[in-house]
Amino acid sequence: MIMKEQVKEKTILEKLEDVPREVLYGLLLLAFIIPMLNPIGFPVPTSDAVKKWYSTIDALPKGSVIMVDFGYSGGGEPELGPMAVAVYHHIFRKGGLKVIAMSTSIDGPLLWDKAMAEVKPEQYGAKYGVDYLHIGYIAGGETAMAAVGKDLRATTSTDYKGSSLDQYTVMKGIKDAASFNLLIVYTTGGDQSEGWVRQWYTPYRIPYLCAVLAMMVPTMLPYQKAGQIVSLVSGAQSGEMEFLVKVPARGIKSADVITVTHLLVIAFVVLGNIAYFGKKAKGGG
Amino acid sequence: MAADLATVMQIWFAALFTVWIYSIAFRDNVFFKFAEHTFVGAAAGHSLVYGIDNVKRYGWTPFTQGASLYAVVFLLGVLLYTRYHKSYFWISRYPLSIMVGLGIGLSMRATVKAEFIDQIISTAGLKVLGVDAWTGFSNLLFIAIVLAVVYYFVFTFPGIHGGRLGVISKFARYGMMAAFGYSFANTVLSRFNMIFGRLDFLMTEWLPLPGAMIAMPIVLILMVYAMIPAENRPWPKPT
Amino acid sequence: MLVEGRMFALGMLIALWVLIIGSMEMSKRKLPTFRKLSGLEALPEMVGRAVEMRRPVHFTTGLGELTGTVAPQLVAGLAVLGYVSELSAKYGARLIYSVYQSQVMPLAEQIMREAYIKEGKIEQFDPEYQIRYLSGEQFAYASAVQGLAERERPAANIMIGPFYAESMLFAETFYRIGSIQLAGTARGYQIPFFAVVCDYLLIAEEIYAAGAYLSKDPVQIGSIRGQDVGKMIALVLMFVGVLALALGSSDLINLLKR
Amino acid sequence: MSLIIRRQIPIVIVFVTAVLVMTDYFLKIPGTGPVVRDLQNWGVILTAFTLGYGAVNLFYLHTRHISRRTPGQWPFSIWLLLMIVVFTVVGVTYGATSKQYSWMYNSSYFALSATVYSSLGFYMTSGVYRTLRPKSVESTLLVITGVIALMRNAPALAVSAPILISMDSWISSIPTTSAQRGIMIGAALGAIALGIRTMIGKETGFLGRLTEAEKGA
Repeated sequence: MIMKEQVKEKTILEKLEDVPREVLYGLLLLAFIIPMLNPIGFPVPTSDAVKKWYSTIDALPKGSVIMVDFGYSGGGEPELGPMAVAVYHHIFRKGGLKVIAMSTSIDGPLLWDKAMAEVKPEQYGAKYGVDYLHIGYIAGGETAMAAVGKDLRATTSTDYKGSSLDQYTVMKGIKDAASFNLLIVYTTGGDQSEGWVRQWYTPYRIPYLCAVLAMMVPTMLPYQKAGQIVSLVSGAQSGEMEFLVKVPARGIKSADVITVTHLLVIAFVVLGNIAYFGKKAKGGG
Repeated sequence: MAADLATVMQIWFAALFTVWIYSIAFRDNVFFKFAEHTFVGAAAGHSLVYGIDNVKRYGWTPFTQGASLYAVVFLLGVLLYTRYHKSYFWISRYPLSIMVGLGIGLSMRATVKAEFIDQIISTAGLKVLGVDAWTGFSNLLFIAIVLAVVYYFVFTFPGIHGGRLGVISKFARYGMMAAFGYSFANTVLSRFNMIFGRLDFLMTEWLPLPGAMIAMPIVLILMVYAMIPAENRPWPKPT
Repeated sequence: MLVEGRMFALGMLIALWVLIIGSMEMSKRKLPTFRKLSGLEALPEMVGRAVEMRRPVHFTTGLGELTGTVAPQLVAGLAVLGYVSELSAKYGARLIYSVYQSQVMPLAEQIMREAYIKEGKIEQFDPEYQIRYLSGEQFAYASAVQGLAERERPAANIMIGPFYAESMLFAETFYRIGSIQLAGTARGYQIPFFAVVCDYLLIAEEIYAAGAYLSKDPVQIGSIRGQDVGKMIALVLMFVGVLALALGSSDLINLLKR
Repeated sequence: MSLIIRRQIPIVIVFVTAVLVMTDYFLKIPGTGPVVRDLQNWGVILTAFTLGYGAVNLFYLHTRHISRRTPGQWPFSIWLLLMIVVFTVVGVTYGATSKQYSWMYNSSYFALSATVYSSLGFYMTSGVYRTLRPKSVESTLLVITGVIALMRNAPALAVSAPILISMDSWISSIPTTSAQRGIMIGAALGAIALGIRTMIGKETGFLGRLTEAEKGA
């Protein structure tokens, strides 16, 4: 009797360890879809990094100029897009700030259009060319950052649509990195997020706010600790920013799904280990 | 109306490509292959378009405004393509060497400060005494891990890793493993956010469109069919 | 002329220049010895086990090009490939190298051929079977490696080079079929996946050290020697800085900031 | 002679350019500023030229597939090349930020790239299920920090158990930051050494293919 039971249990554990991946993927899909169909409205915590990011922008005096690197690729849009949108809401609502954007990513200009369509700057009375502008994608990575930092107007004389920069009042008095009071970077590339430290913070000491994919945060942490980055956040924290800015959108919406899927993953870790150690105990003992 | 139709078509294309790419997680199939080739072609086309845009805006515009030196840059740019020539490929090394030299200069002059000296300053500036016990302990641990990890990567002085000193390397690996666990969890978070983005698109933009609810099962059935190995399919017969 | 706040950096850069070039010159006369790299030490056992189980050994150098920024990682991977080829020739293991970059194929063939000649087993070298060009596109390459793993069921899997998103896929697939794995990459984002799954790990800079150690190239080894001295300078500065600060002096930190 | 033109001079250009860029930063010698400024702008344009490499490579590869009628591949190759042509024609005639181009981008490339990278989430899930095992002290540490961070990353869990937030922030600010800093210091030295080797011509990967004379040497 006892023998039989043991044999039966062993096969269950074995089966448990060898669950086909299709089953795992199917469960994951369900964990995504169910909370999307039945939103629960889980709360979102706000972390210090996001609060610091928010207050850094809030503390900018009127007339400050911000450089924004709209540098994420299409792959990172679901994560960084909501963050960029929420921050633009904040900047435009505060008013009196000039925002110049450029892109170190080839997807930047089109994704910027997408983000602006979501923000609708006109609702805050902000005008293209007067309050904000996009100078376009600039090839070359760190070379582009250094070039713009040294002499923006020598690098480009047009905006992303090819219109002359001279006609825009927002460009008045803007020459090089020293004309800027703050640098905001959204990027999916490690070379970019690190490159801005090397090419803008190190030579010009421009305060730097950095938003990257959650997976890139660990490698960027030493810069924050050394004060080279004022505040480092991940796109996954968009919900927190939306909460602070009070414009709920995709970020907060994802909180339910992220909670449920993470619970599933934790359950997977536990189950997988039960199977592994159970099998080992039976096999070894 | 025309604009609406364009948007609807855009959503349909995007939705189909999304579903087809996900199918690879289950099994390789012809729809995935089609989507993948679209991706590779579109990526190459997209970067070519922006390359041309950049050459035009940052090179051609100043050239037409009288910066005649840019003619040299255009020549160098064209020479980059000699790399495809059987015997003159070495000419492309000239423009490349400018780019490489720039890259090295820009990176070296800043790396020594940003990633070396500033990191040393920040570590050396941590207080162990005169702060509360927990902060003191945390800072001490921080300093210990930084030192141990740098020590771990010293390769050509085997003496310093021998005997009891081996414990330092072990400690360094423990520190790094703890860091890797944290990175791992963050990657899961990133990828899930991306999946959410795509599924959210499918559910809020595609499925509400007329016909999408009917089309979805058809798309899925066709895809599953395509996953069956060709020899087991009733139709079409493999040639 | 000198710029305030950049002087120490300039001095450090010059010091490193002298150090690195100096140690390259010194290595030409006498190669420095290396510390134990636990990942490399495991290789003979991994290959031996594959022979016992009569299953192949699989090797990949990941993605990247010989001309790009990740080229040094690829070169390090190829140096390890040479060593694994020697071991495979010696023990009689079937080694399969999955190639992503067609430009690497002739180089890899030369490296492997030399290893088999060195062991006197050139008749066992079968480039058709052993060097497989799978695809030059990331995901196609990844699924081809997966397919190969499931068909051939290698007993050992070695991955050294620049790896991208496919790292987890490879590590999991080979884990499932029961391969012992050694992995190493200097691409920071991918190290955690290898750390989670693989039995032996070369972390970041360790792959360059492994490559230099195996290739016995004085330039590479000398460069690593110079970097080692640089690391020791960093260690001393941090250690002294912390002590000095505890004793109430921030002179060193102020000097570094100059 | 040919070795000098084909190999030595490019290396000298690398050396001179790099030294110039560094001098401008460290020494501020009058006159270097504008030269470096122009060089950087040239760098931007030259990089823009290289953005066509991908398309040329694909043309080489896939025209071969098409002319050889590689089974199961050549129809896809035609489609791939067609995509390159369509993107380029639309992007150049209407402009890279035009409505038409943006429509094409959003219906194909954007959706595809976003999906390709997200699909890795699936693989990670099965990876987590099968491989996150505390087998040794090292892997136990990894599993512990990993699971704590996973729990913290679930927003609702973090709100209901705030201790997770403080544990997570300690893990991130102490062991993770310090280990990453150790790796960073080593990698910085590696990057500087690579730069030096390239400047003195000991690292010639950027030269690409080797000429016959170089292969001999």
